Amino acid sequence: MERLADLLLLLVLLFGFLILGTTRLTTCIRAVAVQGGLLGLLPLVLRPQWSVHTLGLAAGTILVKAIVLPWFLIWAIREAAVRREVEPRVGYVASLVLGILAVAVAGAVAVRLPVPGEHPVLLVTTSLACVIMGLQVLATRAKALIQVVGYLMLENGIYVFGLTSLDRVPFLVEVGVLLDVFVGVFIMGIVVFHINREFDSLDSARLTELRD
Amino acid sequence: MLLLALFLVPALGAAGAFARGTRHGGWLVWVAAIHLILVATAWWSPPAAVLDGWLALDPLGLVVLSVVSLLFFVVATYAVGYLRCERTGRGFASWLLAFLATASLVAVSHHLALLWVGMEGTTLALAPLIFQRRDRRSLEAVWKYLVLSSVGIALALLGTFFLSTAQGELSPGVRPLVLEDLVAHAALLHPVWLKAAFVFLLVGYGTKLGLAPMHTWKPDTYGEAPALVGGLMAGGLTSCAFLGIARVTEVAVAAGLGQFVQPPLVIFGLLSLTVAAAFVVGQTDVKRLLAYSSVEHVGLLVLGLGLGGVGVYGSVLHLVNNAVVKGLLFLAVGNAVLVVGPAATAFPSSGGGVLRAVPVSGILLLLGLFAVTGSPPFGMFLSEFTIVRAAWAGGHPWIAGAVLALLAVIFIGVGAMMLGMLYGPVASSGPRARESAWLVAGPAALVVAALALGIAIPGPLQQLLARAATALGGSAP
Amino acid sequence: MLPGVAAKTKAVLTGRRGAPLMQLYWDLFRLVRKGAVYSTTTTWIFRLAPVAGLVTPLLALGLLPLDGRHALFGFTGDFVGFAALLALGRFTLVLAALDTGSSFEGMGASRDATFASLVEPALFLSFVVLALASGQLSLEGMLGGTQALPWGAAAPALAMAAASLFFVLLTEASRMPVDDPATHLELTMIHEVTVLDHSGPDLALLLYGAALRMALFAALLVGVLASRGRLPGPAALGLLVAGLLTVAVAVGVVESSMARFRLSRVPQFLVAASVLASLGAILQLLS
Amino acid sequence: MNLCFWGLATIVAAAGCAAVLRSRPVLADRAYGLLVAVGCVVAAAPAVSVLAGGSAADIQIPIPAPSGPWVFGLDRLSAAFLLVVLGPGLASALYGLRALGGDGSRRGVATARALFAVELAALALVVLARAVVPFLVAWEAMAVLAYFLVTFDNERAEVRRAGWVYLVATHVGTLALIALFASWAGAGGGLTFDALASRAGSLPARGALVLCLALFGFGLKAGLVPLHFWLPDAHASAPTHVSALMSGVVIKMGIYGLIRVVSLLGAPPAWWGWLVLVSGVLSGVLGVLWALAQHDLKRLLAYHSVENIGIILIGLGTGALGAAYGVPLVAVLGFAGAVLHTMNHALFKSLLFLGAGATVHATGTRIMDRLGGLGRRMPFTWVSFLIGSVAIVGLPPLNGFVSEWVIYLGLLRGGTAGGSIRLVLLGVVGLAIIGGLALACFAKVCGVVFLGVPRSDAALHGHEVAGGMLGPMFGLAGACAFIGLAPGLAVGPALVVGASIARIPFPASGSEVFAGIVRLGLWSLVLVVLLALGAVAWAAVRRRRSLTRAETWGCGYALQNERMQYTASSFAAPLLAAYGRLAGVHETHAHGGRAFHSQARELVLDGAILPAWSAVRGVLARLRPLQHGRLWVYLLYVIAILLLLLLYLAQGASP
Repeated sequence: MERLADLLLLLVLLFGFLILGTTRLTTCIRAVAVQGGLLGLLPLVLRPQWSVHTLGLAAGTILVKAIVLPWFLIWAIREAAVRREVEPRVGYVASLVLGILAVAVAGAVAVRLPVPGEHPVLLVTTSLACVIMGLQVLATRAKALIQVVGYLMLENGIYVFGLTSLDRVPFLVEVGVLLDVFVGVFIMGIVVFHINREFDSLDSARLTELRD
Repeated sequence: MLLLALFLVPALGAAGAFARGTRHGGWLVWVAAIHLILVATAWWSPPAAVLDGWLALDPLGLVVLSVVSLLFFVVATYAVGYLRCERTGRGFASWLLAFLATASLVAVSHHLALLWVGMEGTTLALAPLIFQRRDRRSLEAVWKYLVLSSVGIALALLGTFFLSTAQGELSPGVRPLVLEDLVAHAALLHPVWLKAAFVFLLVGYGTKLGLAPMHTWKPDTYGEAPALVGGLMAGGLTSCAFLGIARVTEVAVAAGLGQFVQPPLVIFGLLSLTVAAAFVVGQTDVKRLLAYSSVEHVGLLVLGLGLGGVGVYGSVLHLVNNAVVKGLLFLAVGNAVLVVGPAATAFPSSGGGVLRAVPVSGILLLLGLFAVTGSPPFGMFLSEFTIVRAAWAGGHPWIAGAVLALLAVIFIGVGAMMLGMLYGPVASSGPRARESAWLVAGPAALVVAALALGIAIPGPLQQLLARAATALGGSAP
Repeated sequence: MLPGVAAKTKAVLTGRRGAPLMQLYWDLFRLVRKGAVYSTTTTWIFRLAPVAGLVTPLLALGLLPLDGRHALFGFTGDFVGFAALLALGRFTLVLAALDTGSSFEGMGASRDATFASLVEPALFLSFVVLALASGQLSLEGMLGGTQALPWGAAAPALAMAAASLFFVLLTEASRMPVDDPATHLELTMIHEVTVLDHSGPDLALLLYGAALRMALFAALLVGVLASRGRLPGPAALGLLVAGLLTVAVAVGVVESSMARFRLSRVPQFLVAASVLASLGAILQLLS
Repeated sequence: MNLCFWGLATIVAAAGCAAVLRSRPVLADRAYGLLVAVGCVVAAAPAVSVLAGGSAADIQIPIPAPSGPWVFGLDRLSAAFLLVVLGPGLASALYGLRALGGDGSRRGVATARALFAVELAALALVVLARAVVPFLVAWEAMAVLAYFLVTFDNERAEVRRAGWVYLVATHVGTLALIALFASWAGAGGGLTFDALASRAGSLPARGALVLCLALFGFGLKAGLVPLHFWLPDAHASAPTHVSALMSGVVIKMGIYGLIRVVSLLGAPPAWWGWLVLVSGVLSGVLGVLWALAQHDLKRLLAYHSVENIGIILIGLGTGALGAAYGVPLVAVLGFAGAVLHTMNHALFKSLLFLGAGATVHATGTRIMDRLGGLGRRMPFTWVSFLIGSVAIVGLPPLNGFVSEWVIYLGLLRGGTAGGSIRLVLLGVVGLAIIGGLALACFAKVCGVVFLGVPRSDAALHGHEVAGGMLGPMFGLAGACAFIGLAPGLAVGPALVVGASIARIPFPASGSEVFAGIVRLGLWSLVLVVLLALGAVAWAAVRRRRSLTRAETWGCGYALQNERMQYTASSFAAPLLAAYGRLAGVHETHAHGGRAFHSQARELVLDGAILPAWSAVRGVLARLRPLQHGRLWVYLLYVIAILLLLLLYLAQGASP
């Protein structure tokens, strides 16, 4: 089971790199969707004795992160008829290098951090790396939609860390968290949609009217 | 049971409002009134904790709850007049009530993850209210608000998980992430994780609170949102966010990390004051001005918290004053906007004349100017005086001096702008609306409240504040 | 009669016969018998000025211990009253001048006020020196009284004070080198032009007041230089008269020996007076 | 004590009825005047009894922390300043009834009346308060209401600007006071003045910080150089009766605050006394010099307030030095002189402002070079203004002379005492210079405004003002004369107050002072009698002479006209020339040198404050690009601060 968990986490990281590296918007969204799906599987792997809690969590996660939100974002792209390129502020190669650095830092921190209970080191590494990558995407990508993707990555990373305290964060809270993420991204999507209608571009770099 | 009701009543109210698609404020007022009554009963008979201690009401929570409830009631009465003048999108009322529900949840939840859920809820509930006018500026504002707050709140979630990690292997009977147990067994908390949790929660909730340099969304959002939404944000949202920071500070102080947590708080406070001073001077839009003034006041909040001792009392008192005065200012400005038009908030481009155009609101605004700059006999004077006292007593005369100097600069900025806007000939030609009783009653009541708080704080409130301050490791003067 | 004395000395020194000593009284007599001309613009203040111009120096005279022991009045700190009285007289005089609305009087008034304000510190500083030397706060105590000024101990300081008082006298009595009583070119006069519009009895009063003013300061000076506390009354009075005459002669000498300053240089002269006095004060403080 | 509060309540009631009855102005004004008068008298009664030796019990209102109990008390110091507030306050209020809205214009008048009455009450509470919070509340109420009164005519931009400068100055002062009391009170302990006094001993460096903050905060209100920059504009652009109140009473609250702090702290260190003395001399000389350079009547009077504040501070400094060096007589005389001169200045300065207001009311201009010859057209105003002038110049037989006499005595007693305190004689020089300049200045004012021939049609058509405005002036003039002719009645209580400030029994060596006062009074009487007799006798002499009326002798110039008169500028020219740059005047010769004019600028405000402020703005403006609207950079801010805090965490955790 350990190996399986590591494998999943590795995949999560790889898809993270895919998001950093790809030139196509839809690819980003698909990648983050797959990430969500993998995260949904993780609890089942980490807690072999499946309980209602883990099952529900897995189901909810997969439903929200792997199906509904990606579908919604894709819909937004189609409606908004956005040009498909990512248009990064930092080049692809550079972002990939930064990603590697992120993983390195995360690993370095993770081995030092005293995580209670028996958890694969890769778990903490992945979560921190995802957080950093998410922030990186948020800060370096021009298009509003990709920033949503970055936010999702950030959330995924945090979610992974949440798994370390899976058995103490109660189900209700998990659901609440999921719900909040869902509504948040949903509203973001709507705003993105309107932005596109107004500015006929999703380039959030154009949103510099309000300033001092 | 009461605690659940506090959350459920407005939630159901929101659902009902959405179902009925109500476009007038009567519904709001009723729900707000019921909520207010519930809060009042909580004053008389403190409710017991429910849901295995997830929901409980301690003094600090009660302070925040009462502030939010009162402010919301005032805003609701104002909304009656507002909705008569302005066409708003469907769901305006229901989003407002959703905010009330989530804010109450924040105030009563002692399970920190649940508190996070409520906090995120408040963020999201207000977002749709910001871009009522679906134009470029409001879209930009709401986008920045969403992205920055979401990032912040995400970091706060990470911090919350760190906190649960800090609890380590749970000894039996200890509930995870429940405030009472965290405080009670603070000694057992893993210091590094606790510190990390504090850092992330401070940055996360600090973003929502609008501490510099995470304040950048504030002027845009306050500038574009309808005035009453701005009032709710500056008065209510900040109170909730401060509650979040106060909770983790409480835990850290209980764990004996006071030395660690106080410097960042003080530095954030001074930084916010500085930024506010820099951007208030020469500001050209009143709503943005108020946003920076809000940055100033949240800075004072964390400053008092960081100074400890009497300062904590001062900052809890300042929380109340801030809600009252900010509500007053935003609603009064809102009247100017309703009557004169959006140009009213811009000075010198609009040429002023608000005092002539809206006499009553103009006078209220004038009083608000002195209230918000901490002049006696308004409440903020007392809280700021207490915080400065704490700085001196704590042996930081330079902090006290810096604070007062920055306050002087801020006064010059705020005064020059607002007096310029108030005096002078009437700018606009014909008034679009007239200031009805519904529109002025709320702010007038808030002025009275601000005065009362400055002259004599009611005994019960006084004791409540004192207990809240002592719970946060401070002391009552 | 002191102005007469001064004029006489001057005349003698310049080798003329000069007017008789009592010339001033003759003038007064003549003027009093004359009628008066009043400008249409003037008001009651114009008529009040001569009276004030006479009353104030008289009352100030009452503060000095003429017989060397006691003054008519005299109370602690009365030197303030002394200065204030003269100021009052000058105030009314200046107002009277402005009352006429003529630019010449205005000019004179302006210069008069200017020099007065500049000479005030010198006067007070001299009083300070006296007070320090004698430890008394009333003119009576400073000049008269049984214990004389300690010329032995505080000679330099007192000398300074006396010199400065002499400057003050020259100014207050509007003599050379501050003012030229003999000139008849309006633009250069000060006191003369200030009273230009007064005529007849009023002018008489004013002239007599001015003369009294001079006598007053001369008496003060004498009091400082030769304190006569222990002498019997008559002798003291005699000494006083002698002193007055010498002062007048001195004035005459000065007048004949030096020319009148340019107006712009007068302030320096007056400041010099203050400097002298303050020097005296400092000396006294150091001792 | 309770009586005081009833009086104040009556005054506030007057405000109420001015506000309520605004629909029926005549009735409202009658009731207003009556109530204010009654209120002032009632409130003044206890003060008089206290000065006469009585005592009043404190009033304590229990109020929970953090403000603590509100205490009000009436000791001798408060009583003296209460009279300072109520006397001129009443006069100005009554004067305002005619001056404001007398010409039928009603807009904002009722509000102004109400605010004025409340302002009076606030002033009274300032001197009655015995705890920090009520003191600051009354203080700020006074300051802010004064702002609204000053900007009554807020249609005009320059009035708004003047008011704004004043508001900033007073708020900065309030912040300084907050710092003062916060540093004094510390964390625990009560906020009553008694509690502060009990903690005075434990202050570091004998309360150096407190004293400096007091000199700054209260000095801003009192307007001592160089903190006077707000004063001339504010006093000049306010309605006249407000100027009278501001100049006569409001700025005195700064003096009160200083004295109160000193009396709470006990004997201050010597350096502070010297500081006060020197700043007093500075304010006095520069104030009168700048006044001399003014051509706007009200600005000129405003600068004279700066001068008189200087004189008061000379007294105060002398007293402080006496206390510091342990020379009781000097301490008492100094403080007494300060208090007495405060009272006197309150009287004659409000009198002068009311008189100036009358001339402005009659002619519609404040520029002196456009006035002239008003003595004939408004004789009563002229007389009362003359009385005020003689008083302010410090000439016998009026009150200004009396207080300056007391201060001189203090200075010289300090000089004749041993030790380094003898240097206070510096103050004598200062006072002498001030006296001389003041004489010149008021000779200029009286001469140019009231004497000679009118310089413009406005002055030509000037007319005497209504009795409603003359009455208060006569009242104030009467008070000036009374104190001047019966100095014992004023100096005696003042000396007792001075002793109570210095917290020492009146020294036996002060008997000479009492003897002096009596003879002084006698002497003043003699002066008056002699003048009167002389005038009468001389009138008799004149009657027997042939009197002819003619044009002023123009020294041969055939055609004389009013434009040829000496103007204010030319009158002041030689003096200002003597003082050079200090006066801040630059002269202009128009019409090819045929017309002479000199212009004065406010040295401190235009020369220092505004440039400094624009420099500050420049620095702040550098920060503005931080808010440039680029979201991704905002995100970088968040990340950066997060990293910084993590570093802080790391270095905290490593050891």
